[in-house]
Amino acid sequence: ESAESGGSGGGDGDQPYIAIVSKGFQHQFWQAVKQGAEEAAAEHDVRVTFEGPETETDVDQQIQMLTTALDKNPDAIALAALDSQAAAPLLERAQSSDIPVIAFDSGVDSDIPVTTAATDNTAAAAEAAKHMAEAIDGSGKIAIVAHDQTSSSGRDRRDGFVGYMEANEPDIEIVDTQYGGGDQLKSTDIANAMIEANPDLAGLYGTNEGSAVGVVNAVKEKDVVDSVTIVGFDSSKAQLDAIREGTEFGAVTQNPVGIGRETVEAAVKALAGEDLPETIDTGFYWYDKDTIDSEEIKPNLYE
Amino acid sequence: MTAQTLTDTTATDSPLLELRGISKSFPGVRALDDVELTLHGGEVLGLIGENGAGKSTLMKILSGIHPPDAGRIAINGREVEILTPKAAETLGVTIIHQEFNLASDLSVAQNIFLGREPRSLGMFVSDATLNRRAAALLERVGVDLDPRTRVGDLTVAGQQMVEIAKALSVQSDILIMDEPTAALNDAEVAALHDIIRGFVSPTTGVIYISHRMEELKRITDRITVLRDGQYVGTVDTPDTELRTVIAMMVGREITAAQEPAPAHIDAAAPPALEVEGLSTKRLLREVSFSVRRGEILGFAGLMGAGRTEVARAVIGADPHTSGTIRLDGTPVRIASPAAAAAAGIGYLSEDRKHLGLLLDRSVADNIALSSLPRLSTAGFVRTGAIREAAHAAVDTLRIKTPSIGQQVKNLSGGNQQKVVIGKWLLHDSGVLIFDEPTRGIDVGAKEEIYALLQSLAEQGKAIIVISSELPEILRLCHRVAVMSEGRLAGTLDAAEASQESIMELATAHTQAIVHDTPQPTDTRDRGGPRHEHHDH
Amino acid sequence: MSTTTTETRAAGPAAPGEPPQGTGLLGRLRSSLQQMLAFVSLIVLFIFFTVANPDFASVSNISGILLATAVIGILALGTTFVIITGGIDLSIGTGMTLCSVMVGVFLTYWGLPLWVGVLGGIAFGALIGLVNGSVISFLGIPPFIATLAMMMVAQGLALVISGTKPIYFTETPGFFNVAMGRSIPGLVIPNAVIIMFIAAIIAWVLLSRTVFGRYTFSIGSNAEATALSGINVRRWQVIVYTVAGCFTGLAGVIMASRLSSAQPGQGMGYELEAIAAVIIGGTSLQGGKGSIIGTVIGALIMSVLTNGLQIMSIPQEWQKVVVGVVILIAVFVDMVRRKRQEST
Amino acid sequence: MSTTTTETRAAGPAAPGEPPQGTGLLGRLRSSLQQMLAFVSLIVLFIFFTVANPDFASVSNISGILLATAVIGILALGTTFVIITGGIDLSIGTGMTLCSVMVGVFLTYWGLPLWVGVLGGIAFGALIGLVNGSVISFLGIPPFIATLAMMMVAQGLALVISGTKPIYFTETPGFFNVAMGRSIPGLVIPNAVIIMFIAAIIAWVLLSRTVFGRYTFSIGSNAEATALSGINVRRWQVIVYTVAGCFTGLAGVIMASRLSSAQPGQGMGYELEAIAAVIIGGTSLQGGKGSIIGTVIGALIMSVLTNGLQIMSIPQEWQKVVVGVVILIAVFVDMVRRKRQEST
Ligand SMILES: Nc1ncnc2c1ncn2[C@@H]1O[C@H](COP(=O)(O)OP(=O)(O)OP(=O)(O)O)[C@@H](O)[C@H]1O
Ligand SMILES: Nc1ncnc2c1ncn2[C@@H]1O[C@H](COP(=O)(O)OP(=O)(O)OP(=O)(O)O)[C@@H](O)[C@H]1O
Ligand SMILES: [Mg+2]
Ligand SMILES: [Mg+2]
Repeated sequence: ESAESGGSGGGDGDQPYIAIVSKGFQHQFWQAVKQGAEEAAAEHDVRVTFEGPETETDVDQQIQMLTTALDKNPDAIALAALDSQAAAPLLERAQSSDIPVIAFDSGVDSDIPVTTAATDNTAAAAEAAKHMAEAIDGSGKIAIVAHDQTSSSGRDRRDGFVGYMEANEPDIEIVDTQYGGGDQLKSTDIANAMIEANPDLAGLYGTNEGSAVGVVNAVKEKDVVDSVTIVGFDSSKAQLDAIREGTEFGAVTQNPVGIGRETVEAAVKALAGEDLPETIDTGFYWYDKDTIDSEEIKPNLYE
Repeated sequence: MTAQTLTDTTATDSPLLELRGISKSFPGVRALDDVELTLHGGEVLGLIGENGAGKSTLMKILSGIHPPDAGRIAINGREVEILTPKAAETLGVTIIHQEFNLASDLSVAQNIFLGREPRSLGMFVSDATLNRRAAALLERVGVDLDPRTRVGDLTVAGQQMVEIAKALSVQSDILIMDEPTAALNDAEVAALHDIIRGFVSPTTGVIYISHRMEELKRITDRITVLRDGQYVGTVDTPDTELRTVIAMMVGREITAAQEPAPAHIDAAAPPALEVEGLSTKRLLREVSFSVRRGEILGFAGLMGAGRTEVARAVIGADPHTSGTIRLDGTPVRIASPAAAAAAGIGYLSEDRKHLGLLLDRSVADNIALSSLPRLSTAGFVRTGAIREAAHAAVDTLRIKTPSIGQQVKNLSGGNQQKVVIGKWLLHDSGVLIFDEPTRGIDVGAKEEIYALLQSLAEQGKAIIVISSELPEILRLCHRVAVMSEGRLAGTLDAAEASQESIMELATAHTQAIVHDTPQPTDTRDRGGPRHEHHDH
Repeated sequence: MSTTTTETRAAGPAAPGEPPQGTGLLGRLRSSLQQMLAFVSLIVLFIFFTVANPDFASVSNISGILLATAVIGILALGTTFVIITGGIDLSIGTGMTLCSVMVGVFLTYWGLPLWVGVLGGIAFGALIGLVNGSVISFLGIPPFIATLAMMMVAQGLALVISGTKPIYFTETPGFFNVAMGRSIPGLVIPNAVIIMFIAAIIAWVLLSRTVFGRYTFSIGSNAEATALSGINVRRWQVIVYTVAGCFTGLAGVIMASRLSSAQPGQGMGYELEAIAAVIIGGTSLQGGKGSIIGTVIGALIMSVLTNGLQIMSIPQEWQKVVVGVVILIAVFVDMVRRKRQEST
Repeated sequence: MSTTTTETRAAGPAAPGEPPQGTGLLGRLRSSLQQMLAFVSLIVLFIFFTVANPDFASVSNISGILLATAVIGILALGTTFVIITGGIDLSIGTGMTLCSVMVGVFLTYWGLPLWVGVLGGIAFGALIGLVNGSVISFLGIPPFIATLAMMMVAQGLALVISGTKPIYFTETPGFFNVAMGRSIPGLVIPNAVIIMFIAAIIAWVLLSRTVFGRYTFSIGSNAEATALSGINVRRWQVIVYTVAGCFTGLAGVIMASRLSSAQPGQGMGYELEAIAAVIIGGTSLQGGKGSIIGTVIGALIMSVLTNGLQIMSIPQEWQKVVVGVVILIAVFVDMVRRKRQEST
């Protein structure tokens, strides 16, 4: 239906237009992805728009955004699908209009995307588990404050962590998992209750930036910094401070700026007709007090 | 207090209040057309007219609620503009509204002083002070109410008393009373008249609206008559026959109220409704009565005697603790007004605004409300049938409305009352209970409604009329049940019933108690809230 | 006063809701013209976005807007009844999600035929409404609390039943077409939109042509007077919530079909959007007033706004600000229009 | 309007909010004992959780519960006034966030002294309320729409002003102690809790002892009658929303202080929790009825429930179900209690 304007839509003269539909937009992580995408866009002289639903459970809202994005006749689309099956019909529509699709952050269950620039959340969570186990000497009680129960990232980061512990650490017991929606205040209150309920708690794991900061707050409020080991996810000033001062043991970061860059660069290449690898591993990195300022880690952190 | 003629008025001796050429239109209605009115210091001016003649509208203009379309208002010879209720208050004009304007969630005292609370430090109010002052005021006014009672828990009569006390708590020169006695009985009316006489001084005056002619005769000095929004004339009360005033008001001669001549009732006919030993937690004790087909049974009693309570218990609006109800000889369990309606008992409430009407719905919707099952097919309403029924009611009851689509809240008080009556006339029930059916209805229309009730009885319906107006009861009923303090003090045949015999029964019980405990206040204290009102 | 008779025949100012209007063809024409004017804000928005970005008025985008309206629109239709009675239903968002999940259970877990799944989803919505209505009218719990509780219960149950994972309709591939198929050949508009309009027509008939609709209005206008008029208010309240529940169930079916999956974590927040659509459409939270056409327009205003701002690529944080301000203006314009209309 | 006749005669508290109770000492004692009974559900919950898990009643956990109540509690206090007038305020959640962000702007971007930041945050809340109130009373927009619009505008502005990044209070390290310091030596309870109780006392005095409170009730009970009594209803409405805004601002300050940062993406959903606390506390959405003590109890019920279930490590999906059901029961018990109380 959009054949006549298929290649040149989006206004703005002949600057190619890439519509990015992400999983969120308010969190630091997504803002960092956006920043990377915008930097790359400026370098390659393309126009990008960046949108995402309020929370990572709003599949319907994301589908709506994707539909609207397609109606803007972009030259390429980048999508971090909340649910790949739900997005499948729209991806087919993109394909039939010859709009290349780049998947980022998490894979899309389909062969339509020309490439996928993603982190393996499960593996990243296992990495966090490994460090947690080391820090508490392979035994003790651990509780998880997760950001979300139903979204793929929430589940993967929980299950990767739990899976590692179950497979490798018989003496570590995961006593509780609760969900704070990534809201710092709610996560703080949840972690507070967990500490109350388990006075002998050895570790707490927060699965995203808001959850991790909430855990840090609670451990400070309850004054159990010495006995509880915190492992977090993502990066923010609050977490970096906590790691530097020793409240938080360490965290996994995913280089969101890099994801944003890679995504836009992949789209530019696809438009130029270049071949792309099936997957671009944007990677993840464990960082702690010692490595936080290292040359390797530093570029992957953001405030 | 001799009345002056208009031409006497000179600049130096200007009247307290003068209205000239007042006009006001609402969409589809010319409510007032070049109306004039003069109130002199020291007088009580009656204002009468049929339902919808424009009395309330005129008074609302005077109290800053509606701006007039045209006309002049002068107070003590000085021309004024009254654009807000506050402005009216400043000019010394106070009004008791026909439709109550009370905050039902606040207490009596809080309502009386609303907007004029004594404050300390500019913002703090003390309920203790308020209650004390209110108690003093209520006593001065002769009203037996606890200032701490929630207004929503009062009966209509009680609310009327609060309105009156509220108005009297303000220092004012011009006091407007829009049907203050519609919900009151004779004793209370007499008390109110004493208050009015106490209020009037050479610098103050009262405008008194009522449909009760004897009252006008008793309390007013002059009477101004409106008809269809137009000024008809003003007469001196002492020199005028009431029938002349009525003729001015309706534009034709009305035959005087007939002597009570209820049709003969077959004494052997089985009762349609029998109530035996009805008691409620709060007030009623072993009330038993019955009413036959074709009979009109009156319920008389003082304010708070429990007449409304009987009706509400019978239709299942309030629970009863004991008693049996039989319809056509079969005992029935009636747990809700819906069950009552299904069993063929209709109840017209005394409180039309809160319990009778859907104020923001149309006249047609209100009239059809009880009878929708009959006016529909397979759940679909037959709009044609509704329209027809509504037109029929508007015609028989002569409801003054620009259309059957008009929102009921835009009708005059009396016409609203007619709408409620219309609703129950349309409903096909064998037993009809009318609680104060003619509240706020003009003299002419009253006679027509009496005739309607009589013809309903003749068609074989059993009818109960609860009324605070003894002449109405005497005029209409075959038998009169008299209530006193929650008990049935006795039942009188039409032949035995008279003002005196009824009053004797009504007060019999009270007098026995009144000496040791202040009973009426007590009853009120013990009870829970009466009904919840929604005022928005 | 015999003049009243003639006056009454002339159509007076419109009573609220679907009033008994003028009888003549002319009266009807005039009144429907006046209703058309309710579109004012919507049309202005539409023209504005079309000028701002030509993609906006493309057939495919308009079909997208209508599709985006479907779920919220259907939810809003049901809620209109509830709000007219003076109640509120906060459970529609997560209730819808629970219905989606139940459709998933029926079709994927139990392998029932497609039509059973669809009807089962709607029936489950009715069940939710029945519980709401019963709690409200028989226990006397305020609607806000009763449906807030149901909001949480439904959210919890959706997660429990689905095992916190999406349920995919792998057994019934045809299910996708319930919402997204195109039943009318040559028309680009998907079924969901057609279903929404059919639902709107049914709601309109219910509200303005049936005894049920009358009681809905009169309960909201004055519940006590309605009860004293011999109407079983409690029973009708239960029916109102149950009917609203059917619409919730239908919305759940459409949602599941559109996403090819039941997403148990969704739904929270939809109630607010649906209620907003109802109120933008002129229905009053105080009860007693409201219309179906208003609700449809309200829902369209919301989705035109969202879509238009997205099409214009306004930064997302600014979109919020603009939506807020435009909603205010739209409601204000509509109020002024109605006032003017009344005084003529 | 949803109550039917049979109930209404018996239901509802005797007089509004803090009613004119018995005058004597005895009367007061009796009435305050009766009010204590409102705690019934709260106490039952408390005992239940203590038995279920001894950690629940520890001093530190109770202090944690109180702390968790602070933000919602303060929001609920302000909203109580609004709801008693028959209005609603949906903007408190994101409005609070916007106030947090403004505190960040004052303290971190502009480097103003701490006390200016705190007062500035509260004043900004008042400004939000002032806008809400003006839109509602002077433009006549329904409160639901006006504050819904403000909800979106505030959310958008919070993101725009902060550049969608948290603002940290790097310049004013002492800011953390505003909420989390312990001003009373020897007491484990942090300032936030003390501030909440002081705010509650102020709210109680305002509502039950001042003209402002009186008019709040009378506007909600019958706005028309209030206007006819010569009270400038519009002006008082504006004041009510402005006062509510002050509480929103205070909640924003506490929130920012506790998190040591202004988090611009938060706040959505808090309004519903706060409104729920108000209504669980017995304030009626119809207006005219309500009390501060009820709101405090309502907020405590909510946080005791949440905390208790978390302490018991109930799976979260079940927590929702349980919270929903318990809220229903709590409100029902409270209603039955009041009815019984009245009929004795
Ligand atoms: N707000 C309004 N909108 C439309 N019409 C109105 C409004 N107020 C009054 N009217 C109409 O104006 C006319 C005069 O009404 P008004 O209330 O003054 O009558 P009234 O003389 O007080 O009658 P009653 O004896 O029944 O109280 C009536 O026809 C009424 O329907
Ligand atoms: N819920 C209630 N709370 C307190 N008092 C009540 C309540 N209901 C009724 N009463 C009191 O019970 C008495 C009986 O009231 P009822 O309405 O039956 O009287 P009535 O004979 O109809 O008189 P009227 O209608 O003239 O006031 C009155 O004193 C009334 O004030
Ligand atoms: Mg009148
Ligand atoms: Mg009575």
